[in-house]
Amino acid sequence: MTVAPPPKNTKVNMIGLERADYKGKPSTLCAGCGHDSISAQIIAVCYELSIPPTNVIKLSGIGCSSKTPAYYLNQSHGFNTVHGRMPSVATGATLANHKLIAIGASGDGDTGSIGLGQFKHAVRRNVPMVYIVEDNGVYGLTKGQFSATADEGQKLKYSGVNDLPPLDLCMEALIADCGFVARSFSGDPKQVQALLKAALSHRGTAVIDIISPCVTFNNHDESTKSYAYGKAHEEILQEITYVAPQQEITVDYEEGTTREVKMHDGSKIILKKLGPDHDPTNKYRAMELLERAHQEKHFLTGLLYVNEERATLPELVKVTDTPLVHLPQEKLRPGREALAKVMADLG
Amino acid sequence: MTVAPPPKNTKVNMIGLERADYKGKPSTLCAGCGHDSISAQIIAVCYELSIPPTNVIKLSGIGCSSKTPAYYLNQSHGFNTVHGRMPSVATGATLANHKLIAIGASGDGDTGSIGLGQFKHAVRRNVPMVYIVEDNGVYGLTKGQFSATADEGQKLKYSGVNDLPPLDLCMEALIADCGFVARSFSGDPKQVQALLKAALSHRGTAVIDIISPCVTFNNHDESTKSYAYGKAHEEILQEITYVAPQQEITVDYEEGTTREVKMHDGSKIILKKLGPDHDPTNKYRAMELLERAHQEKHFLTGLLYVNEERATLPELVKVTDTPLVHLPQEKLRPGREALAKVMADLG
Amino acid sequence: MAIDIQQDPSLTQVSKGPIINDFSIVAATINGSGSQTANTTLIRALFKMGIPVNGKNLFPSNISGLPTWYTIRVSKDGYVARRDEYEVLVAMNRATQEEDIQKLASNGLCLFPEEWKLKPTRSDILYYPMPVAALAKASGADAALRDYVANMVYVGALSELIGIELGEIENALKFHFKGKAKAINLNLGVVQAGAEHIRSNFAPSDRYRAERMNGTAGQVLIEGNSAAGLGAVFGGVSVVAWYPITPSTSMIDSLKEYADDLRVDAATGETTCAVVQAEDELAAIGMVIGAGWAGARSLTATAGPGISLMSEFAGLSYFAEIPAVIWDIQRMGPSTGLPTRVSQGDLLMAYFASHGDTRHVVLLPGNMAECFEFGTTSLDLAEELQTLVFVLSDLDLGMNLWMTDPFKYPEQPLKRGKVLTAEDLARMGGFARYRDVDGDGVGQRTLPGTQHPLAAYFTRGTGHTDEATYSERPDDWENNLRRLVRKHETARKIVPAPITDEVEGAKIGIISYGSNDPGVQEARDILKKNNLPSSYMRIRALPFSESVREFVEKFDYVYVIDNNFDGQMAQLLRLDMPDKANGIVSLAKCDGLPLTARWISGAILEQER
Amino acid sequence: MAIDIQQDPSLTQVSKGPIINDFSIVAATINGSGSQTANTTLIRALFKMGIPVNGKNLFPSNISGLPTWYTIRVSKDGYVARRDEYEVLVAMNRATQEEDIQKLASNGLCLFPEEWKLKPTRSDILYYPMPVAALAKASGADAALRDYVANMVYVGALSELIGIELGEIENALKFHFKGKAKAINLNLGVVQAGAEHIRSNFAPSDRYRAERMNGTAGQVLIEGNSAAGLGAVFGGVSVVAWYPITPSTSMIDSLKEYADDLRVDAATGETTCAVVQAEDELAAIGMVIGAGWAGARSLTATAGPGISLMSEFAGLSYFAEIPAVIWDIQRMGPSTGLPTRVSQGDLLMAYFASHGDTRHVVLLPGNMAECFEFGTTSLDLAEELQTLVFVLSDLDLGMNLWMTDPFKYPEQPLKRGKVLTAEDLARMGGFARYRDVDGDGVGQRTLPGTQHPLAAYFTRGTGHTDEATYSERPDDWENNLRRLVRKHETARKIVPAPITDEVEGAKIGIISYGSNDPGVQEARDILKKNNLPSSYMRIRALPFSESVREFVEKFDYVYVIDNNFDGQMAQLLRLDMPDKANGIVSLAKCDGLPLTARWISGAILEQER
Ligand SMILES: Cc1ncc(C[n+]2csc(CCOP(=O)(O)OP(=O)(O)O)c2C)c(N)n1
Ligand SMILES: Cc1ncc(C[n+]2csc(CCOP(=O)(O)OP(=O)(O)O)c2C)c(N)n1
Ligand code: SF4
Ligand code: SF4
Ligand SMILES: [Mg+2]
Ligand SMILES: [Mg+2]
Repeated sequence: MTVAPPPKNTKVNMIGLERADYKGKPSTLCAGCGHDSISAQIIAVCYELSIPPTNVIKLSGIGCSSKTPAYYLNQSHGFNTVHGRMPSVATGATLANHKLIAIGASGDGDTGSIGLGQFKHAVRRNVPMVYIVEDNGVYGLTKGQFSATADEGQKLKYSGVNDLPPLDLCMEALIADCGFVARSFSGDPKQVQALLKAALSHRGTAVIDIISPCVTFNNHDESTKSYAYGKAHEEILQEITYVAPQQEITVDYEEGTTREVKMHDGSKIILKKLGPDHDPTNKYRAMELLERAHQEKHFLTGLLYVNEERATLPELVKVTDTPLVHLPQEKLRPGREALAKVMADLG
Repeated sequence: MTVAPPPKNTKVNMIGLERADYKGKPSTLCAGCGHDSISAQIIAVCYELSIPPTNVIKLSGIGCSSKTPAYYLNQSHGFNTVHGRMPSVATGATLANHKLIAIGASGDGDTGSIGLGQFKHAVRRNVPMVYIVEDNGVYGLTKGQFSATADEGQKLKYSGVNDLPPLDLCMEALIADCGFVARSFSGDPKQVQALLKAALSHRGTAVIDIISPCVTFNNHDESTKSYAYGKAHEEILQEITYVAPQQEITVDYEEGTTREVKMHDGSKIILKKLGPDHDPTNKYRAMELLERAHQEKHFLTGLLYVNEERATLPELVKVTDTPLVHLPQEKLRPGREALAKVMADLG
Repeated sequence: MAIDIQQDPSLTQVSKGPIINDFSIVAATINGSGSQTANTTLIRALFKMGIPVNGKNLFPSNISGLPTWYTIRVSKDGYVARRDEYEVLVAMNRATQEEDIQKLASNGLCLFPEEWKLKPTRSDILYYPMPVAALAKASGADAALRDYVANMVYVGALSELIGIELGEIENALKFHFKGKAKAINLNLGVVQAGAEHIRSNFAPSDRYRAERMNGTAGQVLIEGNSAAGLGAVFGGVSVVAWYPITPSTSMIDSLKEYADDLRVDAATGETTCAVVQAEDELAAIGMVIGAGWAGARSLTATAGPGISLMSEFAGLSYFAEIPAVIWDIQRMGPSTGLPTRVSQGDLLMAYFASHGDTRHVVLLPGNMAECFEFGTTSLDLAEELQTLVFVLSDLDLGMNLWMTDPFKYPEQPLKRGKVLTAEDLARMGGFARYRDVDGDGVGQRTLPGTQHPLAAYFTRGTGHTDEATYSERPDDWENNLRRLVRKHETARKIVPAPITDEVEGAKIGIISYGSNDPGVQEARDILKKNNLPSSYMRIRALPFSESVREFVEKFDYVYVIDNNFDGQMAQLLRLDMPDKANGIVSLAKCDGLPLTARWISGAILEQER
Repeated sequence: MAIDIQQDPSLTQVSKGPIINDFSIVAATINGSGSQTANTTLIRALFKMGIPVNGKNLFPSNISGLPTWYTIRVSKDGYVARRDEYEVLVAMNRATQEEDIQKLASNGLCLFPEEWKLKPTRSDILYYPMPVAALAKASGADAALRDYVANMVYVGALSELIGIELGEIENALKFHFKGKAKAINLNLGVVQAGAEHIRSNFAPSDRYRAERMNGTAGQVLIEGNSAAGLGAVFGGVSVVAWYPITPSTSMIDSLKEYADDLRVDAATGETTCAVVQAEDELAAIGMVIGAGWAGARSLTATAGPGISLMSEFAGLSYFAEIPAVIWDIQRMGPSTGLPTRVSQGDLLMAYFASHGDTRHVVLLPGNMAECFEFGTTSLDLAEELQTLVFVLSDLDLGMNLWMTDPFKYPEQPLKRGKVLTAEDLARMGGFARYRDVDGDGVGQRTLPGTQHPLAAYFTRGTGHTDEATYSERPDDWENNLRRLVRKHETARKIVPAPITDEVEGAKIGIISYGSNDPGVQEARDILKKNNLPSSYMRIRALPFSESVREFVEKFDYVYVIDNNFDGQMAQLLRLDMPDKANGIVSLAKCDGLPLTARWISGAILEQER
């Protein structure tokens, strides 16, 4: 890599990149859209973790949320795929090169409506990626129809009243054996960043459902995805501080109130229990909490469930340690004798 | 209807039909296939409940299981749709004519793999139908690949070892707010019949996941979907007796051991708790039991969850009581004045 | 500064007297800024002055902040095709103003917000700075509404500059705000202030004038998607399933709105038209097919990506013979393409949709009346032919405002096709679902729920006998496909026939379809002036009626005008009449915009040179 | 009874001396009964006797219990096309025996289970009852295996009746059971008993005889799907995603088996070829596109319903220019159709797949060598052209046993297309993803993970500039589509060229492709005997090479042979050369079976009459 060293006086991270190196193109979303602040957190976290952007791939489907990969990490390859099918594309890409860090951005329509099947099956396969749902309960880009996560009884300007129960994408992930299930709120940069850091250290699929209000079509007070509702009803489950292995930070938290979860790469996340004590390794409990939150119409934020046990898809398939895309012809095409033997065996 | 009255000496049901009137074409499935016995139970139940076959529609996707509608109810309209998309076709058909009794037959591949999204969304919409999954953990018709409900670690003759966790279709239905979730075993005609009767009385989507061993490709002893495994590990949750409103049967069960669930049409199902006390209106409990069964690798049979509250899709859409397909032109096309007014309003 | 520019004598002297009712206005704005009300107000006012108009909105594929151009063509001759040129520019988007001004016709008028402090760069146009922010503020509107009403400044300025009657603007505002006085007055105030600003600061302009005439009497303004939604409601649609996608969404929005009004029993609140938003296009078409099978009149609306996803079900509808209607409001493809730009690129896809040997019925509406009328026709044909019917409208027809005569009430009863009742079955003693009893390739069907023991049949996408039983026999397969070909031939006879304008002494023949019609019509006038009178056939459906061949045979060669890249209509014509293939000359353009008369006539003249 | 039938003098006297190595054997069984081992044993024994053979399995779309016909054609002349006629019948399926016997050629031999107690109905054939159940029981096999080994009775009977060497049968059993003595001996015992039964109960038959010759030396027997799977493994495929569907499943089964053997490091157990079973076809093609984008050589295999579902992604691959390969092992459509019958009905669909203006590269293998070779070619072309490549094989090629010369080792290195490395970027100072630097319409790409700050670009299915940035500009759109047309022209030049056999004095030209080849070859011999020598072009890819036009131009008209209903190849040819459209005569048949030489030659002779 032949990058000129940064000028002395700019702030750089551990790999010598400036924050600006993590930027994307200017956003074309509505001013105030929750999605933009999620993009900002992705930039911040990748910078802070000193992730080489050239190791990252950004994938998405179609929607306002799915436009966002263009707005962060200009130096990462990006792929705006087709509506609802990002999970399969990410599956193929990470199989082809399992050393890439895959960040998927999707919407509640993209994931919960058209993409539900692919989402669940990708989770089930434990595709190694951070899967961010920018969840606003509407189809933003097609101007405000209800998505599958819209609240029952919610009103929209053009679409009337929603009479169907919402799907809970965290619950969906959970029962598809997802090893990292979290929820946050786009207006809470601190928590979003903490969860993103934890997710980036997770080995398999890490699902973060981020409530991200659509200021244009879904910011009515009665919606649980509005800012007003979010701020009033948010029930913070824990606070998470990410401890990067390169730079051990000892946190100033009372003993006994923290819970360590060991990530695959050796890093740890430390949970501060603010709400009712939550054990993120307890699946029943996560399910119950989600179901209760659903019935009581509030949402829980924080890391709901974590399990580092499951092998990822490239591990299950046992691909070579060298990514498949880097294999030379000698590895990809068996030798002359091999063909001769196959032919002889047929004879 | 100009049906000749049945000869005096044959047994007929309350609407004067013989059991033979409920038969289908001869099955072309493998001898001993679990699916065939499910077909037999459908025939038995429809006959016993005196359901007019001309009021029934039978729908399916593609697969061995999806072939079965041809093997029962010759006098009912049948529709073998495309792979994994039966739920949407059933949605349209029941909206068009909400007085029809819809019975869907599907497989675990048809529902759990390609059809997962449609399945979940149909359940979420509460499409009025009995949705039967004939669940064998394999793709029978394409000769024995793993489906999404195959056990982790299971071996198949041609496909090696399955390394992915199974989806639990009852759990999937449950968290999509399904109002009737049951599981059974094709080798248990009594329970299958009881559940079918209950399901036919349910107003919305009634999901019955019936473990139905594929004798040809998935009858290895280590599979939870094999006969041997099923018989050994089945843990009967309750026994169900259907009480048809037309003919009140008082059952000979001890007081205190039964639990009544009121169905929408006024009929009741009475549950006998054989296993640990199970309250089928408790969603948490159903979720927990399923999750535990999943971890302990056994399956629970019986009615896991029931909730008659939710409105069905035709109710939500508020279609006319007369099925849409029976509306005359006067109802389908607004009058001359209506068009004149629209035109005037444009001017 | 403003006054200075206006008084520059080098500018005013180029004026050559007024051009009346024959120019285009472009409002260059950013989307989400609320200019749509201003634009439709202008259009409506001009229209009510009796002047033929057409509006075309060129908008981006996002929600707010990107450039949008709204073009109002004013044409005393009634031309409604897109023009590239514009004589009046309302520059409201700083990001594009340079290019916008550059493209303005010589002698043009350029309105812009005074706050920009623009330096004039062209001496052949007139610049009109407007105190947009100041007037909006002065209006007394809430801060939140200020940007929105600001657009009324240019409405007022234009009314003064080109003579749009303030009374008609007021009427248009009344129409738009459904009589709500507060909104009307607020906006009208800004309009008046805008007009007043021009009046008191600039010399009267006489370059472009709107003058009352009698060119629109009795007509109405409507968008194609509204016409189609309304048409479906009057066509007796009873089950609608859809998934949002631009530019089809507004068709379903309209349909639902009209259905809520006209198809709901006020007493019970019950509807005769179920509308369901599906989770994707596969589910939408699945629902339509389920409903069609059960006997409902059923449709979905979508755009390119949707019809790709519907391919498998398209084959099922074709082969299992289930009525279904898909409105494809075409946008630019391939792939996600340009969701807010027009194209006719789905023609081949729609005709051949699905694997195996399939050919579908495709309707091609070319104006508002047909968008309305095909609402009935498509459902009729689907039921008569028991098959999938595509209707290929497009973004230009669907989302732009068009003048039209009021729609005619459909006089024909709904055609429900060959449906047997229990009584029929009792009389006939049974039936064979796929038997060609009438020689037209169309079998008889029964609906689920028909109360007769012989009513049931089994529907499948696999090989079947004419009694609908499963069959793998080669002869059954071939016989079935042969019948489907006969059915296709029946379709040929009953689909909407082409509209032909044959001209005595025509030297050339032109074939086109859909939204190309206004451009072709205007191009023919240009050709005529160039001594090239032409005959014209507008195709309205696939498969082609017999008269298409007759038309083609009259000429050595015909020009086929397509708004797609590969000349897809020309390709289909060549396939249909290989003996004439060499005489079918494809003229195709595809840049996301409606075809102009200039391009069409130019392309033909170049060929003829 | 048996002996009686044989000794009827009226039967034996019709014999006209032996027909050697030129007849067909049909084993009519029910599926799931295990007859496949018997049939392949017969084929292999005949093949090893040096006699050209071909096997065709006509099987139903279920798992067990329905009729299956396995045809072995024995042809000293090396003809391997399907024949309608058969001279030897092994009737093992009671349900179809009547029809099966009826179709048996005059002078034919009919073997059947003695238990049926069949009454002879034809006097022009010889009946051979076999004590199938008794011999199976006598074999000592487990009760569970008895039905399975019962099939060996007819192997033995045939060996005696038509002279298949027992030694070669033994060798074939050894091959099949991979040397497992117990299985070999058990089966061989039944074979011998079957032969002995014929020997001792019937007069020797001399009607049809297999005689050792030298027609298969050095050749091997293989199915097209195995050849394709093997070809992909040697073509360097590294990511395979698929969803099971007949008749493509066995291609992936073979691929996986060969990959497990040849592409897995024995020490680490790591594979260089990832195979993933997706949840459906949309996911399968999504994975392939993701892998292709990341830089893997990637493919999926499917059949008609699968390609319909892949339509949307096909457009993305085309427009975003991502390498991907789809093997479509064609079966009969439309819709679910006949999953176990052959057709070439997906040609139009594959070429035009997806909405908008799309045209894809399609390869058309016609024999085993090409099934193998195109394993590499398809992946090479996908990467060189950065686009989707379809390979259209079919059920006949894919699932039947064919003779072939051993495959040649691919000598050319893998072609990976224009991929820039970090070093390239450092040297070049950046790149523009979609710029046509070489004039061939193909841009340069970088792979994700390339360690250079200028390596990244943004891939999208929406409008873009040549630098891969989002654009809605009309000129960007048009320029991009124009480049894609140039790329299509490049494809024309580098896809596999047609194979032409031009014959001096040929009166007619024939064009065909794929699995029609054996039928056409044999038909040409028939035509020649009818004084109609022909030239022949076998097309191997779309878009058409220039030589296709040259061939067509040599004749007033050419016959285009299609195994589909609508003559899809003829249609594509007409579109490609409208000036010759009228001279393209379509001869198409589509009944689920491979085309016979008799039908092809008959159809041409009828035209020529
Ligand atoms: C196949 C297909 N169907 C429909 C669309 C139209 N479409 C674009 S974005 C979108 C919904 C986006 O909703 P969501 O994923 O929630 O994203 P948001 O805009 O709310 O962030 C739809 C329906 C499409 N692009 N492709
Ligand atoms: C679109 C499509 N893809 C694939 C297939 C092939 N296919 C037919 S049945 C089947 C799986 C059936 O599995 P399941 O639903 O579990 O039914 P079973 O045969 O086990 O009863 C598949 C993959 C198809 N018919 N259509
Ligand atoms: S429409 Fe909603 S989701 Fe889309 S950019 Fe605007 S605020 Fe964000
Ligand atoms: S293959 Fe399996 S599922 Fe299919 S019919 Fe046979 S036993 Fe049943
Ligand atoms: Mg959304
Ligand atoms: Mg199954």
